[in-house]
Amino acid sequence: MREEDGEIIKDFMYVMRRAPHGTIYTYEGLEMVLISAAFDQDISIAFIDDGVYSLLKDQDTEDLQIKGFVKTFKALDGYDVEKLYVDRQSLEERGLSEDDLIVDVEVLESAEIGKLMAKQDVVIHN
Amino acid sequence: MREEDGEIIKDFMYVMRRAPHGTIYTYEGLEMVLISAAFDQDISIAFIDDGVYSLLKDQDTEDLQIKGFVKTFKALDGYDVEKLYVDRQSLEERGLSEDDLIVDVEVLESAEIGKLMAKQDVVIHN
Amino acid sequence: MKIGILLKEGPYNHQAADSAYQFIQAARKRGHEIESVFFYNDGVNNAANKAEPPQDDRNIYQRWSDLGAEGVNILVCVAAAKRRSINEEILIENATITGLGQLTDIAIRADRLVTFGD
Amino acid sequence: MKIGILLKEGPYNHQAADSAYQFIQAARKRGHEIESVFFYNDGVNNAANKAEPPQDDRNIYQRWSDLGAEGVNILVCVAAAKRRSINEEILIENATITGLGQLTDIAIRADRLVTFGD
Amino acid sequence: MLHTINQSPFRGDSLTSCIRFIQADDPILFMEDGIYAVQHGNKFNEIISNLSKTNPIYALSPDIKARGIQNVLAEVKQIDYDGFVELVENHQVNSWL
Amino acid sequence: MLHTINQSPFRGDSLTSCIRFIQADDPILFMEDGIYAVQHGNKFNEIISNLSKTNPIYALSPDIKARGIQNVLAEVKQIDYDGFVELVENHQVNSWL
Repeated sequence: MREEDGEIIKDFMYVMRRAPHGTIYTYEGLEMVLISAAFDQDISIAFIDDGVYSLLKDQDTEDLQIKGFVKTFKALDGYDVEKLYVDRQSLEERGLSEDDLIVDVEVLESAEIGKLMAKQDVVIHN
Repeated sequence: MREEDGEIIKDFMYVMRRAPHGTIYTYEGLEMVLISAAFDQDISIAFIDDGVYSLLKDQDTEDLQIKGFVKTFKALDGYDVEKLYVDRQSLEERGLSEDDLIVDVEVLESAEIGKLMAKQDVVIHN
Repeated sequence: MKIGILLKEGPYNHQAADSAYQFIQAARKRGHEIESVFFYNDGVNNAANKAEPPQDDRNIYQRWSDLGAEGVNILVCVAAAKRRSINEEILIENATITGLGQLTDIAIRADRLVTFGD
Repeated sequence: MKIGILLKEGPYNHQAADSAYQFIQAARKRGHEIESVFFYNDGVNNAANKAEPPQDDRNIYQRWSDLGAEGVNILVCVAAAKRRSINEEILIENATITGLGQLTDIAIRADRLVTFGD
Repeated sequence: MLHTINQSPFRGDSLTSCIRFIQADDPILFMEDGIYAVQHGNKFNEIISNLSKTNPIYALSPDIKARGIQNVLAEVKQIDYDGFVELVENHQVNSWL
Repeated sequence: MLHTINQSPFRGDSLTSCIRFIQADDPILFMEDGIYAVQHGNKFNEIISNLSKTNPIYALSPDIKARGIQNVLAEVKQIDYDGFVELVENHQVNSWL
């Protein structure tokens, strides 16, 4: 937490730990991130466990007649949400690599993400 | 499935696989069992995985101000629901034994419950 | 074949309502009769009529109402509904609030009961 | 201390609504200000006013309404509410439908944000 | 009896539990987030491969496509909702929620 | 930072995941169905015991009582909602949903 021009700026970490589509949590979690981006806070997203599946390329929900949202991750950059951390172990257990993901992320060890997490003022799991 | 006096009688198995209290599924699943008992079908309940926790003695939700329902398991007998199967492995992984349970049950190996399950006309997970 | 459907989760929050709907459409196309769709647990939330889902997304509530208009029984468990603030005043068209016994009745009459949930 | 609460699951279906309430009661007893309770995801279902829970059980909806009367902001996310058929017509007393931005605002202003969910 | 699994095997216990109770030759259908169980390269591959020796394994193609899973295990037959209904025609259903 | 866990460790992955990210000395509170993690005699005892060497472990007593758990691991401190609030006074909160 710090102050800039009399405004409070907090460190927010959104934790995405669920698979997309099966439940709405990732989708509504993403809406939360996008809206909070307007508040000029210091925002990061951590993708761990099934959350890494959210970032897979070529997700196409058309046959299910469900509105897709994966492309919205690509829009995060435009909202100045640039700190996207992905847990290496979660990727590896799923046989995935950075190349499988739709956006540029920082792949980190769990311990490193843990240290970043510990510094947050606000942590919200989706 | 068989017929008796022109009425269809099916084998129903209700599968309780969740812990009580954290979610409503066990409670509403139990309501389903009690109501279906009035239909003179051949009913059994299988308690597997966290479902075995539903049957623990001395559950007391008073401090949580939540209506308890565990005693309702004791009422099953009065509704002629007598086939209560408990998975031995689920008990053992939880360090529990038959003595910890509030009602008389039949503790069976998974394979035996599997065979019973395979014979059902209707299987409903709570 | 006569098929009954049990839906145990609310719309949008879980994919169950979508899966149930897609299954029903495919089953009807193959000539089966979907006799009833029974909403239980949070599934009763599928029957509320005040929703305004995003314009560019499917309207799950409308789907159930339309299926009801086509003769499928859309049944809502009264006990589960009372807990979840669903009643006759805010019910989608072509749905019926009914007792939980109806579900057993469906399971007895139908050739298959298919459950969708979490 | 100023504490904000985020509730992400519906009443009765999940214990989250009960846990949040018990936590709030204890926090107030210790002299803290519960500034706002924000309902998101299925949490918005806590704000509907047509429920008739069993007489011998707690009324979760009434609890929120009573807290609202005591000055706690009971806030319902509009986007989540629209998907789940919650609107002004069927809202419990003392609750307010508002934008999702309010949640970030609470998180900034409050000393703590405590989440209850599944 | 047809067994359906709709939970991610990383998060839920449906898969391991279902395997303990299933009979030989009973078909299993992976759907919704259950799909991740049949993705090539993850830690559940051996379990699924072993299972395929005794039980036919299916996965719902629109759910695979929605999740962007490119490599599904070869032992798994991909079917659409029409195929799901066909399985239900031939079996009673046990949905492992 | 206070970490809360409300899922049964048999069904969800919150416990194993939280352990991977938690810092030494951070308190953990088990509540709701998370309570089953601290029940004496089950297969998670070793994990909890090891964890207790680096992190203070709490469990919410009304949730323990509701579930009829008689034997809670000795390494676990039982607290009520007042104790929960006290932990929140001293730490930011990370709820592992």
